[in-house]
Amino acid sequence: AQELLNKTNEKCFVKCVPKPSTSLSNSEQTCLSRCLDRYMEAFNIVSRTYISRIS
Amino acid sequence: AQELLNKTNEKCFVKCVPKPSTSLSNSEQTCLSRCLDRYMEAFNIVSRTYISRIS
Amino acid sequence: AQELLNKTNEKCFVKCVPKPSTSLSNSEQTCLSRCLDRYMEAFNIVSRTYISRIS
Amino acid sequence: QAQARVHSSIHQFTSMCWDKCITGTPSTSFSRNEVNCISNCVERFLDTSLFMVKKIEEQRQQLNS
Amino acid sequence: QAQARVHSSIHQFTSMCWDKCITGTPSTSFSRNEVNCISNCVERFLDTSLFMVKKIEEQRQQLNS
Amino acid sequence: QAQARVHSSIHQFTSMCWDKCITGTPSTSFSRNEVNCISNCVERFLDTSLFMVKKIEEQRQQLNS
Repeated sequence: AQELLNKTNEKCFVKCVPKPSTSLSNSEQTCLSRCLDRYMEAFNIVSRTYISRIS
Repeated sequence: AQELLNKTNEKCFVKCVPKPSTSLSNSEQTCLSRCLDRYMEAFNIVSRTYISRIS
Repeated sequence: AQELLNKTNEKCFVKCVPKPSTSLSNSEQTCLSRCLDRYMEAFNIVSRTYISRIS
Repeated sequence: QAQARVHSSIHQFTSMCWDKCITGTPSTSFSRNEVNCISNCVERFLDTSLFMVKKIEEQRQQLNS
Repeated sequence: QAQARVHSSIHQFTSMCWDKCITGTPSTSFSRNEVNCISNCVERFLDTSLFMVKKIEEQRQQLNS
Repeated sequence: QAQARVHSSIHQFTSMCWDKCITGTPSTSFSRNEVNCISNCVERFLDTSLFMVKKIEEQRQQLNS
């Protein structure tokens, strides 16, 4: 789970915080929160698709 | 050889299948086939150049 | 220190030598030299900021 | 160990297909297109791996004949 | 081992924040903007990591209640 | 072990010089330009590594004098 969290942090920081300032703005936090949910969802879609293919 | 194949798959998939659909089209297969040959050729050019330099 | 040097070489080569020719030009060497100093400086800023945050 | 390899592939595919398929700002849910793109991305990458192995086999047999 | 993890994080942040903040040709010194960007980049990445853990905790508690 | 390092460098250079030199769709053969670019890319990267070590040495000597 640590590896998934590290990757999510990296991908979402790159996407949601293009110009880092002195704090995380509200819109950056909204973006990060959605990005976290979507990256987990992408991970689930990939897992299902891959597992069903190699089963 | 496994490492070379993994890298080739990654590079060629990124280049030749920009929008993955329900199957590999003919033009995607042509691109993948050429990309495989070119990546192997690039690997050989790099090997020759590097080996001759450090010899 | 080896890891820092490898990363610096990679980042600065990508930035300063966009079209590799038969030798490193003077302007490429100037760029590499500045890039080396700046990457080390960035490493120091990151270290200071991170260490002071986790201390 | 086989399980570790499957796990590591899932991480690699998620990262690769995220970059290919999710180009805008993340929304409250995926569009149908995004879901299909991620799933097709995994399937076509696996097709690509098989295709490449087949091509290499063909070339090896031509060399030996 | 904790020290190795700190070291590896510093390398990762330097690479990531260099790509985010240094977009032009390197000059004889950083501009004020570039220094601030690198330092903010580290701070906001650490904020992001904490924010994500908090969100995951919140979701876990909602599932359990 | 030295051989493993050479192998790993060849993989790294192939990946890096492919991204630098092969920007279009792969063709049935490399152009003269592409071959030269790949070969120059390896040579200039090795030059860059030597150049950087020399610069670091110069700075160390200036500090010590």
